[in-house]
Amino acid sequence: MSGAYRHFPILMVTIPFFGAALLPFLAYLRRKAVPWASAFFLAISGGLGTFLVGKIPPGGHLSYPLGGWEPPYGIELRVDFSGYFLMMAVAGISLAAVIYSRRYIEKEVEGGRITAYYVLFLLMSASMMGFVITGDVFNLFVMMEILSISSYALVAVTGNRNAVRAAFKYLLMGAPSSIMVLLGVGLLYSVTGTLNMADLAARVGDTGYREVLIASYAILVLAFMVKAAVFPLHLWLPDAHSIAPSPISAMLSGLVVAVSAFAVARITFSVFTVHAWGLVGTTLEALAVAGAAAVLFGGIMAIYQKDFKMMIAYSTISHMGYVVLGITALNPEGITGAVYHILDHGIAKACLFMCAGNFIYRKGFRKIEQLKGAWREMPWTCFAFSLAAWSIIGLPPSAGFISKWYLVYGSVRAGKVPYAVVLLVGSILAAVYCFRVVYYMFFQPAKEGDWGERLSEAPASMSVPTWALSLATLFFGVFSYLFLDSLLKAAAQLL
Amino acid sequence: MKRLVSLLFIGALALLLLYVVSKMPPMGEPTNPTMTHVVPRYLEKSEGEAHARNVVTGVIINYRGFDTLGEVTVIYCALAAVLAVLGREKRGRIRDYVELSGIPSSVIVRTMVALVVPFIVLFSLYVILHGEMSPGGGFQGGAVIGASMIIFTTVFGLHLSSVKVPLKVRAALEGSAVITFFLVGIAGILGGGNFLAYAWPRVSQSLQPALVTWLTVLVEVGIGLGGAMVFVSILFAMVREEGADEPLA
Amino acid sequence: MNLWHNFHYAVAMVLFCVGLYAVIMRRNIIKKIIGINIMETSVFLFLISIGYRKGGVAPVHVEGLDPSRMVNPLPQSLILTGIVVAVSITALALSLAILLYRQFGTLDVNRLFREEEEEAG
Amino acid sequence: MEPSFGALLNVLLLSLLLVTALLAVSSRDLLASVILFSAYSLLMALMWQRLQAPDLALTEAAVGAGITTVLFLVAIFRTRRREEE
Repeated sequence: MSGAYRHFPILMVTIPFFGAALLPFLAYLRRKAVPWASAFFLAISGGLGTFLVGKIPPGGHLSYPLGGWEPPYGIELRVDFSGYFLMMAVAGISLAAVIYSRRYIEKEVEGGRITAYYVLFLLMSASMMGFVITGDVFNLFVMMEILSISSYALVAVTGNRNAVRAAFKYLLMGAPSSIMVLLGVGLLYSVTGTLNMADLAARVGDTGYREVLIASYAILVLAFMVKAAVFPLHLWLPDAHSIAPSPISAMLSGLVVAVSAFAVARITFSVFTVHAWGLVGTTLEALAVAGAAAVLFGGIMAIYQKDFKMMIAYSTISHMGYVVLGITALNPEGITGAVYHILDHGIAKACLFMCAGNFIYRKGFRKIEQLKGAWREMPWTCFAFSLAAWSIIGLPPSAGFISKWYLVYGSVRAGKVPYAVVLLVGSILAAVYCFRVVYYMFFQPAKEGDWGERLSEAPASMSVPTWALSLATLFFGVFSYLFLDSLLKAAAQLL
Repeated sequence: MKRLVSLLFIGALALLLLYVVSKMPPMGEPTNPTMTHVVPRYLEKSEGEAHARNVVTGVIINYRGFDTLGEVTVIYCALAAVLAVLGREKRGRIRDYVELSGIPSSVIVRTMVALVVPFIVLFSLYVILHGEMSPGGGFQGGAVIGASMIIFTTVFGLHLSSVKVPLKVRAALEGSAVITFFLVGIAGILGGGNFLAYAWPRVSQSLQPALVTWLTVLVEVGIGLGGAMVFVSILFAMVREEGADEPLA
Repeated sequence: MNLWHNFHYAVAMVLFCVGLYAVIMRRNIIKKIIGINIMETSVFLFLISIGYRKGGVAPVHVEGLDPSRMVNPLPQSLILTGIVVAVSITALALSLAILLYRQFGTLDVNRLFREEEEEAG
Repeated sequence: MEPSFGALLNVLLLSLLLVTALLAVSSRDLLASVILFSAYSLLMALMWQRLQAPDLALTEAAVGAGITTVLFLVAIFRTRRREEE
């Protein structure tokens, strides 16, 4: 393959890294410019991505050997359509969140730390892009570490004591799981002698060391389950996601856990291919059970929450269960559903957290009861919230409907009807916790002194990203046919 | 009860891991998959392809350069993280536990450290620049520089060492590793190859060995300086006392 | 059996579990961070042992040395990255510990989280 | 593996590693644990040198035994030295 565009994936990852290294200089010259510069670097990254539209063959992939060393000797980027799709999702949502950050962070974070905030933000988004397209298991670990360290610090960036505690809890579960990823990679390496995913896929089938392969798969899946907060290992998530500043909650809940779930898919389909599933069947079944439990547990816990950011955080646990169930269905429909769900859940969840951020920014409210009658003062935020909630529940014509449709279809086709039922029950739970909030916003009288008649929306730099994301949930629902075909082909390629 | 369950879990995990270990290929055999698949090429050709006699440096900087770009980004990220959590020290109002303890370090220690630190820095420069031929390299040398600054700080206090290595110098050099690496990578694209290609296809064959060597040295120096400054800044941020503008007790 | 032959690996795994014990069971935050470090170095030891070969020499070319006698350089270069990651995580974790102590006056997780329950209830 | 001086030295180093790790984890005095951890790192560096990884031995001696230990010491001086009951 030739043409300048083949360099674009690596530039999408490294330009924000470079930008992050330049931000301190910019802060020295002109502090006000830092937020705009960060948005600029992410916009370049996303802009380069749009040039790749139609360049990635739906059933194939774009392979980019770094430094010109052909795999397996060097590191390879392996951009298939689902990886590209997620990379664009990361770029888009990050851009929205960084624009949203400017006003919000001014208020919550002490002045001297704002530059560090944007540096970490850029590193976090760029490492996620690298994470989904890399074709090398050790590089996956390195990208995951940049992602993890920046996430731990961003949770604590406000310096609020609960935030610091939540960040420490996150680190205490995250760091051992990172080490387990390294251990799993080491076990894989010891019996195959390679780190490249495609090469691994060719070699895991015929090595004689069954026990080592099973152990490495189990360890890797367990480690990524911690990062993706799948049910029994979710303990860090509710605190970290609800206490972090809202744009960071949007990134963490919408993207960070979701790309970790995608890593499970990479390990399952790109490393342990269909030939090795016989070996790891037990782990996959255990993963599916954990996913189903997560759907129900997250949904039920979300209903009982009083704090609305906490409610949205528990909803994330439930939706990571959806993604896991899509992956463990092991058919193209399930994988397509999982990838599409990562996208639309990311958009809708980011939008919900931004709406929550709007309420916090204007009023300082965190309790669901305080939202009674909110529509009179902040109607646009309330409408955006309802649109995003519509997609979270999975009602047509939103994007959530499309992905849930594929997830249920995938489960049924795989002969796992109980899981399909669990998915539907999860949607009912989502309807309960979302409609409660929407009902409070629009149909309950405001408590005395909480909400007045005067319109006081959040500033434009916060409302516009919120609305852009809420409209995107509709866009990806109505125009889903543009992507689904390629995604199905890419998924079929993996099997 | 909870303790018992945790202990049982750890014990079971240990037994499982030991079982897996017993099933692994025996350590050190030349016929293991790790010895026969990718590695022979590194061992045989790195001198000709990566122009580094130290194969580890060849792999780090050349074959797996993107991992190292990730590595320097990790350490830069760690600095940003520490600063986001603790904040940067401010000029002229820093104090630390050495001054607070009120016990000055002994004359012998002070003299020794003052004598030794320049030599450590010299040694670390050697480590950085000779990374391609002997064990060592940018990051190792950077760590040694960082360690020497740390010794200096623990003995002479934060104030003096922040005079020796002022904030402005550090702030300018902290990102140097990431910046150098990125620019070298872009140069690879401009030179007609892929990102992070050192032997540019557009340069004549005869010049390529020198080019690779010089680019390797450039990257190593960038990593060394960046790494050292990041370590020093992390230490300073952690040593700094909150509310240090009050008068000394 | 291979376990006797692979005693380097076995010790690395035992160290991994010692580290995990510290992370899970010790109540003090600094102890937990030491545990994380022990886990990390044990995995590094494991990987380097994988790269060792009998009678091997360090992978540096010198005159008259047969390259096939060298140990595997790949795990070594991976671990160099790993060490950087380890020190980065440690620095961040210790900064958080300092901040936690400043705000709560304790480094004991039981106290930290008991207080959390009181605040919630 | 035939018993040889090298193998015995490796066994000795590995058992010392286990001992220092266990002591570092079990000691109630945090300063003692950090110093033991530093010793553990140095032993680890020696072990890696035995396994023919001089680059890593150098790095571990500088980073693991040097910088990490100092960071731990700073954290202890900024907080408290003994574990709470």
